[in-house]
Amino acid sequence: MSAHSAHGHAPGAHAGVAPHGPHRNYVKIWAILVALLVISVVGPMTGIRVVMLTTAFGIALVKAYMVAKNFMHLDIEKPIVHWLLIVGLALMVLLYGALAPDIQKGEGQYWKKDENFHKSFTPEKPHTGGGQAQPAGGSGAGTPEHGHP
Amino acid sequence: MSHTTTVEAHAPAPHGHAEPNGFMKYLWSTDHKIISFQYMFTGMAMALIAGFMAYVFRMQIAYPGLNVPLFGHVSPDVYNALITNHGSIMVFWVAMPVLLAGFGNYLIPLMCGCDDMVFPRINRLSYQLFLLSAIVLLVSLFVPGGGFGGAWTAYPPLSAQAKYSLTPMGSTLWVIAVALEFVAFLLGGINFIVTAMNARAPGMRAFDVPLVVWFIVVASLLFMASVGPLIAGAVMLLFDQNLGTAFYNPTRGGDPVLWQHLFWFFGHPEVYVVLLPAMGIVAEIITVFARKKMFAYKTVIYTVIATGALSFFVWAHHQFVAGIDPRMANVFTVTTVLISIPIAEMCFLYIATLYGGSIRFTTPMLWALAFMAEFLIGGVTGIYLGASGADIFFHDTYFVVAHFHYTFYPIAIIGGMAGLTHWFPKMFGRMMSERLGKIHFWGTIIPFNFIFIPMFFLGLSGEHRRIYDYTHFPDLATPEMQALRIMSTVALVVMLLFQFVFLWNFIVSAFRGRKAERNPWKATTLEWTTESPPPHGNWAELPTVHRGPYEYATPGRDTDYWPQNEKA
Amino acid sequence: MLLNLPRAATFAGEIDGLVVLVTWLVGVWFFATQIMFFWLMWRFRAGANPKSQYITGKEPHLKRWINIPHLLILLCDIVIIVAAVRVWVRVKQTLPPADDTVRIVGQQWTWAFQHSGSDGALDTADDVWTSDTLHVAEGKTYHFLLESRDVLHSFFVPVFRLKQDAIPGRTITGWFKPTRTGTYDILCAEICGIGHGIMGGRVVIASAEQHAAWVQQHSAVASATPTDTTAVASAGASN
Amino acid sequence: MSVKTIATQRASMNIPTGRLAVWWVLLSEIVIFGGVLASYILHRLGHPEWAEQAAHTNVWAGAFNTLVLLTSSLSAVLAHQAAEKGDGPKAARLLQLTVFGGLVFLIVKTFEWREEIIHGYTLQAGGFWSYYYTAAGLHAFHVLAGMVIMLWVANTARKNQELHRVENIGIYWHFVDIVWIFLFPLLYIAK
Repeated sequence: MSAHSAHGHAPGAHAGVAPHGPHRNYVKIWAILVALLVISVVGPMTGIRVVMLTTAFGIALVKAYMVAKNFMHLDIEKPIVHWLLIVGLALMVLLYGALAPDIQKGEGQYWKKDENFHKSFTPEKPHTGGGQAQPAGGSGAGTPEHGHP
Repeated sequence: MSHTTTVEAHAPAPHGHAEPNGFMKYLWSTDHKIISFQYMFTGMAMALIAGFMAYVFRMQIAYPGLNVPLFGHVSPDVYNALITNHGSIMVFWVAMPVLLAGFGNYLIPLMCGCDDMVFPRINRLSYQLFLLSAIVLLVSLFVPGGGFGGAWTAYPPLSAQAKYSLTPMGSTLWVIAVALEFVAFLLGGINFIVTAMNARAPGMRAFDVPLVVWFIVVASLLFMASVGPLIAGAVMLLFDQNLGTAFYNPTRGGDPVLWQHLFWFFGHPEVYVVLLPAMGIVAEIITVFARKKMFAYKTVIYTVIATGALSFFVWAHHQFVAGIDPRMANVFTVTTVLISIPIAEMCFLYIATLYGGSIRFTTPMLWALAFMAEFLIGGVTGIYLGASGADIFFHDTYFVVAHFHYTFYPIAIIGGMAGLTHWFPKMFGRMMSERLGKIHFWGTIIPFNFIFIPMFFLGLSGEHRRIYDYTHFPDLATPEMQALRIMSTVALVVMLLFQFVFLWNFIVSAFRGRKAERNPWKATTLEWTTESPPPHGNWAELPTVHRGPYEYATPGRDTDYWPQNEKA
Repeated sequence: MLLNLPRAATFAGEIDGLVVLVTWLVGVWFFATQIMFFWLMWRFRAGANPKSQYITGKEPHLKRWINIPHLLILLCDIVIIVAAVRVWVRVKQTLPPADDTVRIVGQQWTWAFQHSGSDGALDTADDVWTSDTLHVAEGKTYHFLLESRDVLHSFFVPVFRLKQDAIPGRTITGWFKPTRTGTYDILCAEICGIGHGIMGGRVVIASAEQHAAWVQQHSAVASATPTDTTAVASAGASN
Repeated sequence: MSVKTIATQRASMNIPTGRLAVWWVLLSEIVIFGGVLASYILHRLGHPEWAEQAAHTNVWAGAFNTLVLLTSSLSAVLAHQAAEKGDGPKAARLLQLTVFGGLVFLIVKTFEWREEIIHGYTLQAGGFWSYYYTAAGLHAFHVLAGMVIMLWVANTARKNQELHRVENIGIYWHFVDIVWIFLFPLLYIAK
């Protein structure tokens, strides 16, 4: 964290081109990725759901990992970068986990969803419906401004 | 080390010729100080607009049906548009630009001892996007159908379907404006974080960085990490409004509650995004005018980080009774009440900083101390709302309104004023009038309490929010309650009038004030070591840092302060 | 009792109790902190203390002043959490057996109520639909089925201390048990369009006998007329 | 400004400023895409019936586009390699190849979407299709943005200037690639 240990990437034309560890055979990595892609396409054709899911998403994870490691050079990147990426992903897991009980589930404790609820109501446009249903002088509240653009 | 010195050998060279002149200099500059002024002045202008809105709808509440002077009749749709945009503007177009972007842009390079932000042109772009968003929002008030009136939280289906909101263009433009504003602050935030991380002066270690910079960085981080889902949500809302999708439409497989979660997943960290810069400003001011080292500087930073981290786990306390599964509410009650731990610690440390100090009650110090006193009220009343059981009653009553005004007002107005008065000499090279400053201070603080204390009691008697005329509700139309409403409205008018004292003081001092020397407050941080106002490039030779930011009254020295850049 | 607001439901007292508890726990800290704060301001004003001391905050005898209160606050927090969750579970996570059930439908901009009628069952011929006025009997436990036709609304009865948002596409079940007769406000606490400011109603809490009489009278009318939700429109007369 | 500010050239964290900034951009991108995908997954799992809408997506187009993006990522990383060696012109050529890859990707997408829209699978055709077009559209927008920036970077790289930008835009491009790697199974394979 200290500027004392800062060493010279910065100035000059080569600014920021950090020496990136051992030489890698990028073409080979690419070939592996393509092979994985083929599997993930063939997988579903077996028609077995388990195979399909594992090939689809398992391989997606592997591919993502390989791209991140070898193409983005995450493996030789500073820890801070790993941390901020992990934080971002963790937050998304949190978001999903916290929303699932409300959004993904169709019912919970003393509540349930009903997509066809509106069919049980009289078909007219809800807000005008609200307007009509409001009896004159119910609770002393008139209904001004209805349909007012 | 080696490269920085070699680079800084030709420090002044890059600039001067790089800058356009005349008015373009202000409009098109990439200088962080100019951009900071752009953000601040835009923020102040928006504050005046939102303040006027507050005046109009408070008048309507206090005197229903009255033709409001300077405005006229307030119909329900106009009233909704006013409260909606008052809220949106105060949070997104006042608090954020002034505190985060304004002070962030001004202070980070100066306090880190570098010549500018790391990406000056991206910085300029971020302001221009922000300005555009502000214009779009203001335009949205005058389109056919009127401004968006679905409250600043913009809950669908009301916000998503014109047949419910009756403001087709208004709601669309509102969403566009907010989304643009987010993008602008993403660009800004990246600049703040990277500048503070990577462009610190030689010798400045992480724990030599002044608290306000730490706080602004943490705030930007919170913003960047939380706003994403809402940007996605805003796009989905736009599609629902204009392209006939059904992301939030329950009749076609969507779910309105999804938006509430996406909104508050951002919306709660957002509170800390604006709170932290204000807390940082207060920290700087307290240390300077108490002539004291910050009490447990590192602990303060840890509490900030803890607060920031926790703030991601509390959002659903805004939705306790919004139809989320009640079992979730218990989890969020625990996290919400627990966040009082780091915040309380932080407040204690601030107060402890006064111990053994030698306090000078200058205008900035008055604002800083007032921030503490008033924010405490906002903080403790938050416990009522975090406690799920009590929130069943308090949710969406005026108790909530009073509570968050006791947090946001100290943040946006008191904190902003503290910062402005404190750094005014550095920004404009002249001193502000202390006398006018103090008049403005008392003329703001006293009415402020008279505006919002009554709202606590109105909330306790069951008054709900966003109602333009309470005579429709027999139990709420009692004379006592109306008296309270009138009290807070009158106080608001008084407070708004006192703001002209500030504007006068601000403008006159900026041109005619007594010339300020480099370091009028005898402070230790780097920004005070350059001329007032700093030239483009900030320093003829960029400083090197030798010690932490708060070396006041260090034993064995004749002066009671020890600038960070001074050689031992 | 919160100010002048009567308690008309069994759990109103519990919620008020929680509010009072929080007020005590929080109030003590609030005033302690403020007093300390202002005392320090006065004690260490430049006039009285021209030279400030060099304090890092690592000194144990000073740090104690932070740490001990901090632990005590943690204790208070735990108390508050326990109390809050207890009330919450009682109000929102338990459904005591119902004597009667009422369907509450929010729509722009009115509340519609479907009373079960004399047979005590919903969605039967003798259901009584009213708009803006909810008729309940003192001392009976009610279940409510909360629905919305269009946008979000929030069913808020201050005297019950009860609030629950109505969400289109969801049916949310809750309960209340009125404890005193009278007529009180029903509010909509969630902004629902330009009519939000006039969306409200009244809850009429009658003694068991009076309520029974009311039900008799209106069930008869209702079963005479074909019952479907369009009855909402006509049933306004029943106020 | 032709001359960089000194701030830009400092590296207190020992990471080149540009690269550090790109990583922060990616953080904000992760949460943006995360928001869309989380919402999509929540609804998809909540609505099994969407599977029958999803059955109409064109797996082959998706697979081909995955191949295209993987390949363009290869050329991007090779460009970075060339830049490290200080060979600006080569880096520029490889970047232009990457841009071409992006172009192919967008063209394929255009035809794919055209087909689907003709067959009535429009944005409004159902919940799945709404998410399909939104998520893929957001991604396509990132591809487009990346292409524009990349052309600009290639232009400076050709003159052997600002070679570090080659790596930075590369990192962004790989990220866009990774996003697609997940969009492919989510939108095309999972039926």
